[in-house]
Amino acid sequence: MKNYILFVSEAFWNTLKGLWVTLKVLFLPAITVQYPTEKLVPYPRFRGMLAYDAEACIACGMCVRACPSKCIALAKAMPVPQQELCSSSGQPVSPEGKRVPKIEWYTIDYGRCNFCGLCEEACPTKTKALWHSLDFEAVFSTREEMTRRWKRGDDLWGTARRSADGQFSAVADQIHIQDVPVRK
Amino acid sequence: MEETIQPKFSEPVFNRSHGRLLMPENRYWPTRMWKNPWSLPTYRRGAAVLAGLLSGAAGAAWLLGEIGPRVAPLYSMAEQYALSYGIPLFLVQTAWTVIKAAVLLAVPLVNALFAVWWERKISAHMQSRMGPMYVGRWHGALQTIADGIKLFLKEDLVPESADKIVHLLAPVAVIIPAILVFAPIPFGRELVYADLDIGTVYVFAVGGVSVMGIIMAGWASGNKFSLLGGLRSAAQLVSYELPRTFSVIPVIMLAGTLNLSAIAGLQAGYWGGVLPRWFIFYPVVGQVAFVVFLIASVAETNRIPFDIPEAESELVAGFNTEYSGMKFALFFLSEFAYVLLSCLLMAAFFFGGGEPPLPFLGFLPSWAWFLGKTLVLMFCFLWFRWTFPRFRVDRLMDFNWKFLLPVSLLNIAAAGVLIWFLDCWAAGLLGG
Amino acid sequence: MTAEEILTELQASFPGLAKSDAQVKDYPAWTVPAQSVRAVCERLRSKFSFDYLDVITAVDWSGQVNPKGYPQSLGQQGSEAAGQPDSQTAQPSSLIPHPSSFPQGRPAAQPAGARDIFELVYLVSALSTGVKICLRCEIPRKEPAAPSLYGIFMAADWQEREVYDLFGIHFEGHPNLKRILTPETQAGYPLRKDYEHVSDRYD
Amino acid sequence: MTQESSTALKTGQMFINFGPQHPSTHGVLRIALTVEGEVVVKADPDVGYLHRGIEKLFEARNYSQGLILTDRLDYVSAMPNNLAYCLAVERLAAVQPPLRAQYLRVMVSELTRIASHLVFFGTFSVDMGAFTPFLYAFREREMILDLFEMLCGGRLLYSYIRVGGVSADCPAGWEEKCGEFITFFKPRLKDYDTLLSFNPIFKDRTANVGRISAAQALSWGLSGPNLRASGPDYDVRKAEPYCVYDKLDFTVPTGKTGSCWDRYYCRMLEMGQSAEIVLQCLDALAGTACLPAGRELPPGEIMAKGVPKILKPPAGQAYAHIEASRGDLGFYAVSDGSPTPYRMHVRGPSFLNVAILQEILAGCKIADVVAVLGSFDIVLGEVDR
Amino acid sequence: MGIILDNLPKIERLPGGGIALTTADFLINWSRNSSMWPLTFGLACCAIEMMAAYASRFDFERMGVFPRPTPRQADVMFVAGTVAKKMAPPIIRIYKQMPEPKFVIAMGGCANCGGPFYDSYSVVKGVDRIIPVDVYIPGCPPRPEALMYAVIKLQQKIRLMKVKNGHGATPLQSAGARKLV
Repeated sequence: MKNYILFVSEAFWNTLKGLWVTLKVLFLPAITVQYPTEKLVPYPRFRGMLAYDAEACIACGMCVRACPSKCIALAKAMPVPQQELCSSSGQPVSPEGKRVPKIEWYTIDYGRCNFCGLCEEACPTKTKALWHSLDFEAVFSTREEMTRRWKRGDDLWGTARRSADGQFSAVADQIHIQDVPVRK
Repeated sequence: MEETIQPKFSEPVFNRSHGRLLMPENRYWPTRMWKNPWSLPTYRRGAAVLAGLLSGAAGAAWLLGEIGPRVAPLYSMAEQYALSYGIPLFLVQTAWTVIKAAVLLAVPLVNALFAVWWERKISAHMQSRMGPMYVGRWHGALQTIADGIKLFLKEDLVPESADKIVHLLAPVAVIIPAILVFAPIPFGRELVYADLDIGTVYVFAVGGVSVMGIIMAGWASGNKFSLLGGLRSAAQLVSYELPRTFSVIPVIMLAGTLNLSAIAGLQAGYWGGVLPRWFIFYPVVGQVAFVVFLIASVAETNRIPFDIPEAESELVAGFNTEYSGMKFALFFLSEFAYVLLSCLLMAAFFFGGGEPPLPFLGFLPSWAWFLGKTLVLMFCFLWFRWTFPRFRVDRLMDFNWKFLLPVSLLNIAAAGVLIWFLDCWAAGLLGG
Repeated sequence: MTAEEILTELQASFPGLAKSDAQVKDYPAWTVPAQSVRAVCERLRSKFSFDYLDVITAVDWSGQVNPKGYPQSLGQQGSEAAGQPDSQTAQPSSLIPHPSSFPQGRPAAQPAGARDIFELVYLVSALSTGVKICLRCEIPRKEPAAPSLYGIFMAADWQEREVYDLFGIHFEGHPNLKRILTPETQAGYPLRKDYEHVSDRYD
Repeated sequence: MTQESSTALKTGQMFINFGPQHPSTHGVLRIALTVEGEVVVKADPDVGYLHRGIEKLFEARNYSQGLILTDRLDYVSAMPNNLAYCLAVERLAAVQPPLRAQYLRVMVSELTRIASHLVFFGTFSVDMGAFTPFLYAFREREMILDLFEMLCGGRLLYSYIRVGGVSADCPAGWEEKCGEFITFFKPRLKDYDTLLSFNPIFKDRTANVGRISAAQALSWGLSGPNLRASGPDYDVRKAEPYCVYDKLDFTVPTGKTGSCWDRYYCRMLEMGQSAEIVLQCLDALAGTACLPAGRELPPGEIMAKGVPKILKPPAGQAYAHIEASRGDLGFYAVSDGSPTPYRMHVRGPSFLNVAILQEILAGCKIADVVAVLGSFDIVLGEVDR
Repeated sequence: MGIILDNLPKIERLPGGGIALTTADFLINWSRNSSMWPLTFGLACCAIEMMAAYASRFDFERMGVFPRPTPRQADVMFVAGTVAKKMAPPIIRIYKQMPEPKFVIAMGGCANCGGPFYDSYSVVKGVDRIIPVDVYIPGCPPRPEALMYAVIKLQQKIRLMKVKNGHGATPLQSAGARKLV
């Protein structure tokens, strides 16, 4: 009987203590970030949507080889010998004499991207031609929209094919935290 | 057939003019926010708004004054009006009843609209969240209405394996008692639909009918989880009716009546001018009765820690697993109606109904006190719900039969002793 | 008791037991004939308190993995199609260094150890002494079978089912040997090197 | 209707399909339950609803690409997966990462352990019907995720630990934030205890439920807190110390009865131990702890020298196992000298932890199924691979 | 309550019916926007981020997103994670169990098109192979905010729905408007 009363009172006491914990938090400020009106800016190392700079790119194909989910494709602007294309050194060809290959078009399938950063690490140019921006808000309504295409002269976000008319156009549906994405 | 909708994803959600970027160094970390919450402007603003709301509500109640005593003259006025114009009296009576019934019908509906929102806000803040914020502009004030409209317009699915008629009838069988049960409840002084002399018995009897609807729902759904939920709730609700009813018996013994408004009215006055003569302040008996009634009420309303009939993590959604749209909304409605009912009953039985807790607070009308006490008790329900884990089904029964029921029975005996003691005291036999 | 001592003691009763040539880094490895795996494990457990079975797995030593084992998703073709800019400037596909040839970088020659066998790998350990031993046994690829360890180590239950599911190795004496990870409709044994994938509606 | 069936009171067994879409199967596990009333007669767990063929995919990826797949194995605690994979490959290629990288590895593993156990705490409490602890746990977990985002840019899947080291040194201010978190976190553990661990309802539901004896646990190959709750204090961090665990001071909490509550409480105690380990690592990184031979950890030295970009380890086999959040996680790697692994087998601790369900679930109540399943803290990504 | 929605377009013929219909559309779409109840249904890694979106820091409930355990009461399904071939039939079944109008958000690379498992023998290469998808979110896994952003985008899509065009409740499924494999 004594044990029973002890047990009941202890249970009662523990219950009250639990209630106290929740009551305490009720009067503490909430830690919620009210997303559409308040936005977290990610830390500088955050791996967001890939941004691409067609001017800096030397079309070496290192990113294509590094990507574990094969979401990158590119084509060089000028015909270059096949072995150069596949050279594993990835160095830009020296300026004197030979021309540095340039990009004709470059596509990334965002739908399949892993956001792992291997392509960015593989990019051999001094200012990275391909890097993870801090932007993470991107939403697509069709599957083919997810492929972004860049040609020389496009901005960092490239163009996407509109499923309505099949034309490539600049992407207006994304909101970028940075006006100029951080370049790593 | 279906036209493809191609949305134009162009509207910016985030507008720099009213939005705000949280830079990495300003991230909300509780380490920083909890150190001195009063330094946060949002916290100060929230506190001010809360205080303003509370005092505003009190002021409005003060301005409105007592409603109950004004209702009866209204009716007699209408009667005289009818007499003078030769309108048959029974028409007036009928109209009056219909109006009263409509008001009564509105109680569970309005209650659900408010209580769901309140529950979501309170629970959110207990979990350091915000709860609904956007619908209806101010803190999601219209959230429940939006939910209701959406549920109303949702496709109504009846599973193939279901018993169609019983499946349809189950929500009806749940909701009708949930509305009827409010008939003898006093919402303030003289503010009662039907002032039954056996109000207490009526409430327990009608409220007990709902369990049938839940069993029907569980059985008719043709889903094993629903069936288990329905059977569990049958066992649970029937068992918890006992301690719930027994725990009220001391109150009835002390009050000597079954009329709810009379019980509430009997608790007027103060001991020593300070301590109100509420039943909860009767030594030992009152407190034990209250705790037992509270626990049994939580169990009766199927809420955590007693929500095993719809235990989300075990039985998906229990008896309402197969219900969609409006039918599901009816179950929801009845759940909150019973929560309100329990709180009203507790306020009437144990907290003096519409009596103010301190003499000088009498300037607020009785219905405001009733409402306030009900809200505080409802907060307790939410508080339990969002603090405790769920009982296991056999432990639930153990708890009822091995703890609550004996305690409530003992309490009745104790109440007898207390009454004898009080009688002796009144007769001056003790200490002269 | 070190692994060496256990080996010498066991070799008395199991003549096929020997030290493995190919090392598993940082753990002693023995080769066991397939038919005596169960007996060796039983002895290890009963006499040398090897109470814990870490791993049962298999290696298909038949050579290079067959590229047809990997369905090329339509999504990739879609990405290439979308990658084609405008029709007039379409590039010859040979210029696209997209790795449609697969897998890249693998030497064409068969590895030195390519043989027509499965190798079963067991890792057992004695938690009290901290000795972990790798048992390896080779079984033919045709109608591969090995005795089950079910009953000695219950941990073998699902691991053997997994090996059966992915390699098609039969474990004799296992009471419930059926597919565990892949759906019942799966054709073939995916982790075999010569597995060829049959495209279905989900690819 | 025949005479018997209409008149006789028949009690039949009922078959319940628990999952794959069920709020408390923690993913897509399916348990085929045969019940009699509320009592389970037979339970047959059915896995594979998340089978992604990762072991096959390893054979088509090179070593750095394979690392990405390891993240997806046990997605609640990705860091230890990276670590085990890297240890196995490092053994194959005979690479020794620098000491600073090792401390960082240990630190992130322990932080992940806290984060993972917090997810366990949260989901287990939801299973038990208490929703609030879940949100408290995630509140603290968000802080850890912030730390990881700051460190390596990922919130959930990190790919931080690389073959030969780690991908980046900790940024400025990271250590202070880490310390801030630990000081905030330790008192929270007491809150959790009050809120859940010693709540009478919770204790009643979990103590003496789903008991596993030590012999049973060993035979079924349980590992991690699930094994330790039954008594054996087998912890890879103590038994075969990897990285710098031999230089750190911590204890391995064990349970007695192997009930759900023991498994639960083992994890709660482990969180405290992990917090201690993180503090020790912070001291080491700051140079205040005594390191071997009084050596300081030079900042920036996080990668072993001479690890090529396309790694081609010599032909051979290696097995490395670590104490991940859910138990003994091992990678059995076979290389044939090419840039892709010849075979990579993952010993997922959850896979073995789930297997025992078929034995211990029989005889439980339906409500206990949830408790037992929740207390094992399985992650289906690791079970199905 | 399909009857109401099916017959609602008929009021357009009445005087002032057009305005009434527009108002009704606004109200209906507002309610659907404001209370989007997802199914508690997680598959893999993304499910953890989905849980984080419900949790304190991101708090999905602010937008009226309130998870329901049963498909019968859900409006939107977040396909959060890899869809294995073994899981495909249950997903189709769950989708069929949801009442109209229902929406699907494919969360993360695996649900979009297989993601890192694009060449696996046992992964469905995108959940749109089996059920219609309204919104795709890239990411592996996407941040919780990205999921919220997708919900906001879905709300924008819902705002374009019109009762007149049959974007109502019942008949879609029975008439086979949303073709399933």
